[in-house]
Amino acid sequence: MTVDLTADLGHGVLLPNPVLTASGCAANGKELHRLDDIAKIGAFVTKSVKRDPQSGRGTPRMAETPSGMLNSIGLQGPGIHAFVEHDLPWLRSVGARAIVSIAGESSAEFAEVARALVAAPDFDATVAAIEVNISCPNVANRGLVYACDPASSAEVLRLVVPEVPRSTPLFAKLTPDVTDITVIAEAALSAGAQGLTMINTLLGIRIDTERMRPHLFGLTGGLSGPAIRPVAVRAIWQVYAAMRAGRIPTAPIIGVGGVRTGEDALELTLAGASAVQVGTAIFNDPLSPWRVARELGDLLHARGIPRYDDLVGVAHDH
Amino acid sequence: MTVDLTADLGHGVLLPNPVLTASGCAANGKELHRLDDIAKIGAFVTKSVKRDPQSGRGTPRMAETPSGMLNSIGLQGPGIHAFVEHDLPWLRSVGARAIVSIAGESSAEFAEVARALVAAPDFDATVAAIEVNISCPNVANRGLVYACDPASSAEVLRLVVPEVPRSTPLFAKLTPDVTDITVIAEAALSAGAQGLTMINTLLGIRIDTERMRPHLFGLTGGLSGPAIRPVAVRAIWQVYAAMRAGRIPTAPIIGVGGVRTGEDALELTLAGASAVQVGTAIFNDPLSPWRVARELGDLLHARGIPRYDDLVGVAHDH
Amino acid sequence: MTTTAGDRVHSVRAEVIAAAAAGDYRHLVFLAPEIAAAARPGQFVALAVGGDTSGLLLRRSFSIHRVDPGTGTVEIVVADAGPGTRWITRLVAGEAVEVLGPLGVPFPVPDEPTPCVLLGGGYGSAPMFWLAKVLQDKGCHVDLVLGAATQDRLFGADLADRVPLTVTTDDGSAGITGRVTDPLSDLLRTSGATLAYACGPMPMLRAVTQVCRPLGVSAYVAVEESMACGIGVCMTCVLPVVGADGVTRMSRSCVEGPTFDGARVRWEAIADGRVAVPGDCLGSPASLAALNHAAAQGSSR
Amino acid sequence: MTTTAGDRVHSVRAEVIAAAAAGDYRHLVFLAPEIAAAARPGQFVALAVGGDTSGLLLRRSFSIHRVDPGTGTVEIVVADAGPGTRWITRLVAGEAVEVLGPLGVPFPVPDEPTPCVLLGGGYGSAPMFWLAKVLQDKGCHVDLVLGAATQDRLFGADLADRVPLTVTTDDGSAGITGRVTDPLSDLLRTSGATLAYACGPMPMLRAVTQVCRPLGVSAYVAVEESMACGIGVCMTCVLPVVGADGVTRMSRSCVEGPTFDGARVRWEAIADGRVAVPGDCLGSPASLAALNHAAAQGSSR
Ligand SMILES: Cc1cc2nc3c(=O)[nH]c(=O)nc-3n(C[C@H](O)[C@H](O)[C@H](O)COP(=O)(O)OP(=O)(O)OC[C@H]3O[C@@H](n4cnc5c(N)ncnc54)[C@H](O)[C@@H]3O)c2cc1C
Ligand SMILES: Cc1cc2nc3c(=O)[nH]c(=O)nc-3n(C[C@H](O)[C@H](O)[C@H](O)COP(=O)(O)OP(=O)(O)OC[C@H]3O[C@@H](n4cnc5c(N)ncnc54)[C@H](O)[C@@H]3O)c2cc1C
Ligand SMILES: Cc1cc2nc3c(=O)[nH]c(=O)nc-3n(C[C@H](O)[C@H](O)[C@H](O)COP(=O)(O)O)c2cc1C
Ligand SMILES: Cc1cc2nc3c(=O)[nH]c(=O)nc-3n(C[C@H](O)[C@H](O)[C@H](O)COP(=O)(O)O)c2cc1C
Ligand code: FES
Ligand code: FES
Repeated sequence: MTVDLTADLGHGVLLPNPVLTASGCAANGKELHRLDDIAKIGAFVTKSVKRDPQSGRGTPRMAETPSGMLNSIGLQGPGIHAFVEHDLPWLRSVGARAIVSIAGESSAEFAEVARALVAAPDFDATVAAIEVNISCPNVANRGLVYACDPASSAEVLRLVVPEVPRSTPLFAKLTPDVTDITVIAEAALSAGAQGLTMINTLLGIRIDTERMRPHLFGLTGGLSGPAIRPVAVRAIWQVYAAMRAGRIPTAPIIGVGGVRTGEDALELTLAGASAVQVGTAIFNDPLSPWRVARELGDLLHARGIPRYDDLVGVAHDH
Repeated sequence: MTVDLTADLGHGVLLPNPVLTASGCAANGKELHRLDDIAKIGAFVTKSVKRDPQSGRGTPRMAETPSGMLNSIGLQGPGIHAFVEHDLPWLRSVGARAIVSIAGESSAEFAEVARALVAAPDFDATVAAIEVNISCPNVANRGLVYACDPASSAEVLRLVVPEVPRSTPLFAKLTPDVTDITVIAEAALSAGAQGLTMINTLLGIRIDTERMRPHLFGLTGGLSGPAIRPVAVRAIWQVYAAMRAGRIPTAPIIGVGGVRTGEDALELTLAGASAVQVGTAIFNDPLSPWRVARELGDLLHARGIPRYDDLVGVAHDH
Repeated sequence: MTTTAGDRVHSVRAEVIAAAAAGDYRHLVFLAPEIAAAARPGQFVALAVGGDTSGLLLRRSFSIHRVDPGTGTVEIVVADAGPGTRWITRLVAGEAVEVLGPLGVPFPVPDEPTPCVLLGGGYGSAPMFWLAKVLQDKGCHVDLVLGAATQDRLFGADLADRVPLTVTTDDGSAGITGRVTDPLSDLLRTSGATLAYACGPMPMLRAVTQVCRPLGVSAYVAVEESMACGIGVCMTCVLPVVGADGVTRMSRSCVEGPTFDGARVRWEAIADGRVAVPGDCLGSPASLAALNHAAAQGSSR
Repeated sequence: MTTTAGDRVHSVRAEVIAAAAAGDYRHLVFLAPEIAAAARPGQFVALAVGGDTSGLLLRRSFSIHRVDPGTGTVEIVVADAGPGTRWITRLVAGEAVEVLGPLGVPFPVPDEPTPCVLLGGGYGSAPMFWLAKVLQDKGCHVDLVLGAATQDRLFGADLADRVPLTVTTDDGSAGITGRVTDPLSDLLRTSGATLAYACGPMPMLRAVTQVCRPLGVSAYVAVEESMACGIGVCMTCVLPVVGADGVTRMSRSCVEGPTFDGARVRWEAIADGRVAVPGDCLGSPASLAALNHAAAQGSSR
């Protein structure tokens, strides 16, 4: 039996396998390509890019935590113009499918970044989808994360949607740090997002008990890794269930949070994810995006399941 | 140098050391007393008790997760009348200081439980404080957890406060599953809570990938253990910072979430906790409540710090 | 018949004295004199897994295979069932492991000589040889039935030197082809046993109870429920058991069990890896609703 | 002087061939032929810690002490600094460990024979003997200075058989009492060295740079920043470095370092376990504010 791992992200976007990198955990491709061919990854999700170059925060930028880590990078990156000039052509040159993650300090900046990206010569050939990282701070709204507020979330999407051809689906990336994630999901989808990515990191703090001060230079950090997988599965479950119940518009979900093995990827899929990203696990095993896809295929094969896509959300039926 | 580990919970409640058990992780004392003397624990926090006996949920009631676990017990317990008749006298007989955790499906039930508790003959001698577990579902409000909503949180406190003498402080126990925990903290404190316990578990789901269905009988569970410690530290930090800034009333915080060692206890203290509970770590090491207190004392001794209470919130100054 | 529910629980760092393969299992001997001195057949120990850097917090439970109070050794038999047990099966002599015990209520042993049948399924055989010895020392006649899926998953057939032994395997690779319960009725009849003891998978324990009950034979079973703490504080390991007062309660198998009178277990609530709360269980949602309904009726009168 | 930033990184499961104490450190030899074949002095490897059940996700980085492409062995020297390194120091021959490498940019080696001074602080000595050999093979004169807090934390004094050696300890338990940088100026003058190489704690690297700079000596330093990935994808290991274009960037020490030209490192931003972003750094909040201000001015004209 051959297993068909095709992942369907909607709007005609089919990926050869459902295992993607997570934004910010694989840079923009060159570094991971030193380990294996990134064109073989379902899709390569790039580090969230803003308009201008970003230095990011001071260090320490990370703290290891039990089965996870905190990070406080501050979206260090080249800015969209350098990205379009250097990174996108390189991704194209190796034949990678890219999902480009965009960010901004204002909804207008998101739109500006999207516009510059869509205008890039390599856009059509390389960019399968755009991930709108609304889990970042909205400077206009006291630094509150967009995705903590339905109105701010919707506003970003409303400004980005007109900039992007409909054949390139927009995935809004949500934070789990909210009282009801289905409210934010609805706001983003109603404003034109064609899919959701869940979850971004959880807000956390680590205290340096020797120096008796916050360990991270930026005080708070984002908690990621296997430690948070139960929260990711819950968020995906809740939003998928709301879609099934007709309470919010139906759209594909990309699952992310603590995936380390093929079985973990299957778990998120059964909860409702149409594809799955691998983030922090890359730091433990840089070959994990490839390995997880292989393990997932092997699992399906061993259980006699011919098509990955048939498994999406199946745990809701049992 | 002798280290003074006294923990100050306000309203004259001083504990000989700041390490407590976490509600639901140590039952009502008898079982742990088979390992060591529970009278030596800073205070023994009992399993949340409702009015009537509770069977709890079906099983599986737990799933192990990376550096943590999910539980879905459903507040199994004897009900407040049996508690007052059997458990409280036993706690008194061994000389334990108890903090009794109460719960209810309606705010009226909380008040009823508090009333029955305060009326108990052993109340004055044994109960140092009451923990109001508002991180449980409010049946009247679509099963939404009280502590997810400021108004519901306040209502519970408003009904419980008149039932309890002011010399027995009320600690409202908050869930981290909210967009802004300082809003809930303010609601509980303004309604008369004299302290806060943070955090209860995070909502999570685990899928059984073999059977392709939710693993827990009750679908969702609460995530606990070292995995969530960075979230607990963050919640304590945010609320303590809001108190320092005068944005919400000042009151003692009892920290809980992922504490396993003396250093972990110190971390929560430096973030703002006046005492610390040990929960899931008990399942790994049933002697941990005693061990953590010892390790904390040793740490302070090694660093030449004479008084535990001087360390509360100190990381905010650096 | 007494229990040890109130006795001291020891938490010790124990040295592994010996570790060897036994068919598909690993047979482990470690030094834990306090536990060896206090334990009785049917009790279990809980081992921490993964060492200092472990991401697995919860302990793993194992029936005590046997103890030697003289040498202070405790023995267990471990199947590689997942990451925790895999870590344990890799322990070698000289290493140390955190052990908690003795835990749970032992098998009740009759005060008078009584003919008994003992049944072990898979690694569930582990405690049966020690139990057999204790029963024989009391003058009981003991018949032993060991069963497993395959010969490799049969534990201890070589240890039953002083006990009449029947072996079954599902695939016929050893002994009689069939279930461990198949020879039970005949054995009960021929031996005149009025007591049965069983340890193994839930369906087997249920079947043993079902065979014994109509014959008036008491069946004591050691159940295996998923446990987080092993010491009675977490409430994860429950199953519905009928008390002496006739009331069903969700009982903790770690402190009220793992040995139960099979006739008191509400087997019909246990299926497909799940245990439901029977409607008539103390404090069940159904019974509370009825209670509230009655209260409402009362107050409206 | 070339770099290997674009070369292949190998992820291998390596067998530990030997493990032995070396003062306060542990000296580990493992078999990783792909890494041994490709590595050069100044590069490092990253080891996964804790085994299958580990709750520690991140790899730990170690300078390569030396390699033998013939036998395929790679060697590191490990200080027990926390749970991850403790796990590594307990590895014994025969066990396996996940190793990633070779990582980072090696020390640049001059094409012409050039007198050099090499400085190692604590376990920072580890790569210096191999570097010394590579330099000597190029015909360079090499002086070596090893320093540590105490004799037990001095690594490799016995390995410097073919290199003139100066030893310092803070407490005087071996060699000269003082810092590893104390003898540096004299050595540079007497040897006429125009190149220095250093590996050790940040304050030492800064001091080496400060001694070398006024003397016109190039100082290459191997920094040690906290790393989550080791391969350039996470952006945690940055420090401010001035580029060839004169612009300061937050540079990843795992792929753009760990070896840097000391003169290009913005040491003043590094203090007390923290690294601040200099105001003139590319994309710093300050520079972006200035940019926006200029843009606003421009548009208002
Ligand atoms: C009273 C008792 C006695 C037991 N005696 C033995 C014995 O003698 N020999 C033996 O090999 N095994 C025995 N078991 C089963 C053994 O505890 C499990 O196989 C083991 O916990 C599985 O852990 P794992 O990490 O390998 O598997 P995983 O499936 O990864 O475990 C995940 C989690 O589920 C729990 N779990 C999974 N399966 C079981 C199970 N069957 N029972 C209880 N908890 C489970 C684990 O404790 C852990 O918390 C006994 C269990 C109990 C409760
Ligand atoms: C390029 C490089 C080369 C190194 N070479 C050596 C060497 O040859 N010998 C040696 O003994 N040590 C070396 N170190 C330091 C070594 O990596 C740390 O001591 C180790 O990571 C600490 O891990 P831990 O679990 O023991 O301590 P913990 O403090 O518990 O580690 C917690 C987290 O912080 C990180 N961390 C803590 N301290 C350091 C540090 N000093 N540098 C980097 N990350 C740190 C860890 O990787 C981990 O993610 C090197 C570090 C780097 C970056
Ligand atoms: C170091 C690091 C950097 C990250 N940067 C980004 C980012 O730039 N944009 C983004 O949307 N998410 C970012 N994330 C979040 C991840 O994409 C992912 O949502 C989260 O880490 C949970 O998945 P994981 O547990 O597999 O890592 C980052 C995570 C880490 C650990
Ligand atoms: C099995 C289990 C049962 C719990 N029961 C209760 C409870 O009855 N009432 C309550 O307020 N919290 C309960 N909790 C939450 C804990 O008290 C604590 O807030 C949480 O587990 C985080 O702390 P920890 O990481 O130290 O366990 C329970 C937690 C666990 C794991
Ligand atoms: S396992 Fe915790 S109560 Fe039984
Ligand atoms: S350690 Fe990840 S970029 Fe350097």
